[in-house]
Amino acid sequence: MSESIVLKLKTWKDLPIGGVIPEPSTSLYNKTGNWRAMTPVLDEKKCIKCLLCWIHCPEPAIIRKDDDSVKIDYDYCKGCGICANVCPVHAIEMKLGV
Amino acid sequence: MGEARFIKTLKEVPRVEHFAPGHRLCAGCGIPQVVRMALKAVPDPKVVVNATGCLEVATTIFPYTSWGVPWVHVAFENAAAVASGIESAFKILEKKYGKQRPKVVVFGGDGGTFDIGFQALSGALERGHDMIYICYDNEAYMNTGIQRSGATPKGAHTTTSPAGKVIPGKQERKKNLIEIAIAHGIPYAATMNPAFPVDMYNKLVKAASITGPVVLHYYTPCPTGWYFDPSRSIEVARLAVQTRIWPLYEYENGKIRITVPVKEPKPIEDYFKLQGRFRHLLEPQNRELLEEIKRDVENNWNRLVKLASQG
Amino acid sequence: MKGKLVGMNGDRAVAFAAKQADVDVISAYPITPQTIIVETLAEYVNNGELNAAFIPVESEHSALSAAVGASLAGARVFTATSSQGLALMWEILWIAAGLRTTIVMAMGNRALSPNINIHCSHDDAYAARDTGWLQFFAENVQEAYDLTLMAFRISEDHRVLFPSIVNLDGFILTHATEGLYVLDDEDVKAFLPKKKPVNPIDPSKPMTYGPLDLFDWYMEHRRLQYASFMSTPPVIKEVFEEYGKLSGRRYTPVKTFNVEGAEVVLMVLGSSAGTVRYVSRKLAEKGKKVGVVSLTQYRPFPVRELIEALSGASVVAVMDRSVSFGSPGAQLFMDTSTALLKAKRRPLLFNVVYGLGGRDLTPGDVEKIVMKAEEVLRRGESPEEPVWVGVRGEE
Amino acid sequence: MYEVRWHGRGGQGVVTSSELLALAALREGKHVYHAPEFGPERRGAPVRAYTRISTHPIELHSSIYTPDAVVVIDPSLQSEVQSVTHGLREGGLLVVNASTPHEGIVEAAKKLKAGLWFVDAYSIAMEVFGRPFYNTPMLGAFVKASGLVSINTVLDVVAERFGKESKLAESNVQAVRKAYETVRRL
Repeated sequence: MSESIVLKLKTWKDLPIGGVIPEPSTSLYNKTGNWRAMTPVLDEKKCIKCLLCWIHCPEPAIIRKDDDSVKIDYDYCKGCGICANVCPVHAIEMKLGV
Repeated sequence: MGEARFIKTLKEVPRVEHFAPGHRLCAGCGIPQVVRMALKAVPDPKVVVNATGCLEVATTIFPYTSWGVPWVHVAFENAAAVASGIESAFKILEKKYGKQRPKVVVFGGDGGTFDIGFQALSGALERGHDMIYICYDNEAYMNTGIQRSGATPKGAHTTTSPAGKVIPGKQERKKNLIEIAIAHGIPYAATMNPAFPVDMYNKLVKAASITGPVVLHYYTPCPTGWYFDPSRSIEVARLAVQTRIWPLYEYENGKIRITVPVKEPKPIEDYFKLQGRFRHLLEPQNRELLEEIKRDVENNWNRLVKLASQG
Repeated sequence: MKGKLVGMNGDRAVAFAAKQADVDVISAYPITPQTIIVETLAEYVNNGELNAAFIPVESEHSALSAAVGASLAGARVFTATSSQGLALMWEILWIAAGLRTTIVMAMGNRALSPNINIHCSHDDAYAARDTGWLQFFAENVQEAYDLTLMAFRISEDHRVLFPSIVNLDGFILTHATEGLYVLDDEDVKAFLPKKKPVNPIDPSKPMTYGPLDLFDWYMEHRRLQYASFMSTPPVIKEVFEEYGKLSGRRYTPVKTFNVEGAEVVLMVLGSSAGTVRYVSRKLAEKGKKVGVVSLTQYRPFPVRELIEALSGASVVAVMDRSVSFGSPGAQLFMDTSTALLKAKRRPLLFNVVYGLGGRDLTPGDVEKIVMKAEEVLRRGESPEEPVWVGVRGEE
Repeated sequence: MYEVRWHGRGGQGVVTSSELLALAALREGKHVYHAPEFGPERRGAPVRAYTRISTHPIELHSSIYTPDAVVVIDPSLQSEVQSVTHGLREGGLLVVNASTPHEGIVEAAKKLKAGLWFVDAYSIAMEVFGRPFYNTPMLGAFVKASGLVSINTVLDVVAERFGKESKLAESNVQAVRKAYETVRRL
């Protein structure tokens, strides 16, 4: 992604025609983690790998690992708290700051 | 990429993501769940057409896009027409030059579907284009700041149907999108809800397997426009089903089938008290309206049950 | 003249050109006086003479929307409209151009309501003037055919990539039968090979088309679009020249007749150019010289060529088949006036409004305009408002 | 340049007659312009069509005001003498659908020193089509009266126009020929 359009644009002459964004998923450059007021913190020991947090995350900022355990991607997590709310075993806790 | 399969558990949902984080949808928004699911359930190759609306503006702010598949936005009221053009083009390009034909998936909000885009949708359904049309319905024009739409339910407060002293919120019923769609003679239609992801996934898989126009109506919790805490999105969505306000059902080959039965419905008040848009309905002076809404919900459910029993 | 001589009306000639162009997708909604075009194309498709998808949409808004989708998908796309249909499409005109689609649209020029009227005015063409579409005006059925073919070639050229409108006067050309030479299919094929789309929708190369631009990039995108649009005239000229070699019919952005040494020049668009030229010939027989200037290329507005064409005149009557309420003149007049600001020597200019809603432009009307021009010249002053010709209540 | 104005009623094929004449002249190397003059008229309303034929390219795109010839396709329109003879050039040509021409028309023709031709297209149409279709018989009559194009060219053009249904082509050819043969000058 080092040659992404996001990094190359300087003047109107650099723009691709037709207003397109010529590559996929460039929003990865927009780290929405700084929107977060409350932070979900996962207690891995409690996780039962049910994937509810993964499926319901709107970003998606829950990373599903190979063994179906999960990890929170703080680069993008906006701290909405859905994951904590849907977790059947209360393995995720919303904390101020972090 | 082969056929997608029906699933029984979340473990079977594919890991692949075609929708990237970094978008500017509200924290707690209910839209991305259906987008992620659809992009997983509909086999490649595919192309997405998006009407103007929350999803469109928040996921494609130049030069940032969340989309990992070809994505096209032209205007507000014409997503179904744009999709018609893309579908027809690929069909003839396949016939003339052997070009590979992607499946066309359309996302439109309730404004772009129920109201301003209604004519284009009707035209596309009547012409029978091969497309999956998904209406993400957050029951008002949220992109412009919570104005009523034809999908806003009776009693709801919006900025253009405010809960005033004389008129307490929207006085008219919500349009019945699925039945309107069915009346076009389309092969498949269904309702979906994010709190029931397996049901949603399987409906998307079925939709993808069908040739012809399909309409999917997706319940989209909106913390900003419905005035509830973002963490409760899925809770609100689940209650909508459990109170029978949002029945989950599908229509296929002339038959209605309720896919998530609700034996003992929860009180509608439980659903209303969670959301600022409905809270005024719980006040004594609005008792009559509340009762009317309850009757509407009950009648609608009974009618569906009857239709489903007719097989 | 190369090709075969046939007799067709303007609408059929345009449809025939679209067929020879082997369009992939036609998306259209019927509206008088354009309807024959889409009916003819539907016939071609249903009779197996044209291998294309015909999308019988439910409105003009959808007609152009579907056309945009199809063009982005990589197809060669054609549509047609008139008047109210164009008005309904208007939102999408901008988008079709900004997304750099290569749609070719025929416009059977017709007056806008109210009162509802089905006959010729140039309201619709003018309504599209700022939207980023290339625009051409046909003077007769032959030109309608030729320009349709050339429009595909121009629009799809990688140095252009803008949609085109081919204007033909409602009824006067759309429903009028004239003789025209049509090229052999093989010649058209060579002139107009299969479309090579730029950045088409391709699942193996996912792109985002039509994203949101906020204040940080919208202006840069407009700057680029402007620069690209303004760089199209040399390509247009090149295609005109190549087509001239192929067909024996030479096209230029600006058409002039008898302007050399003429004090009075009449400027006009569309089928009226022929009528004005007819009168000019008659007057020439009587020893009076009246120049005629008409535009084949209306957008981009051919400023330099126009200055050259009008620079020798003492007075120019700019004839508009339209009204612009509250403007300093109708649309062609405003364009021409602005263009001439760049001229070293400027003739007197005045505006004539004529022919609205199909009101016939007679040779007598044209003579009146010439007389008015001579009067303006004598007085050395142009009237403040447009002169209305052919309307009850004016001399 | 030769200009013809056609008068008839909506649904009678006035426009077709005019266009077929133009196509025949085109085939004989002439330049042509044919245009219908109609608005939203439906069946029955009086309509006009114009044919302009010239040995030079035709640039004039206006209506026809001073025709060299007028053809009245519908017999009932004969009585609209003012309207149908309006602007007809002196020494021009009038071709009407009538078993005997209306006296007003006869008088007008005299005043204009116009040649007045008439043909019983009604009887021809009833005999050939079984229905009052006047357009192709009146084309045949005009061709004879004017001598502007050869009858064979016209028959070819007519046969091609209706060629998709050969029976229709046959009867139209027959109607043109019959009218061509029976049209008379007063």
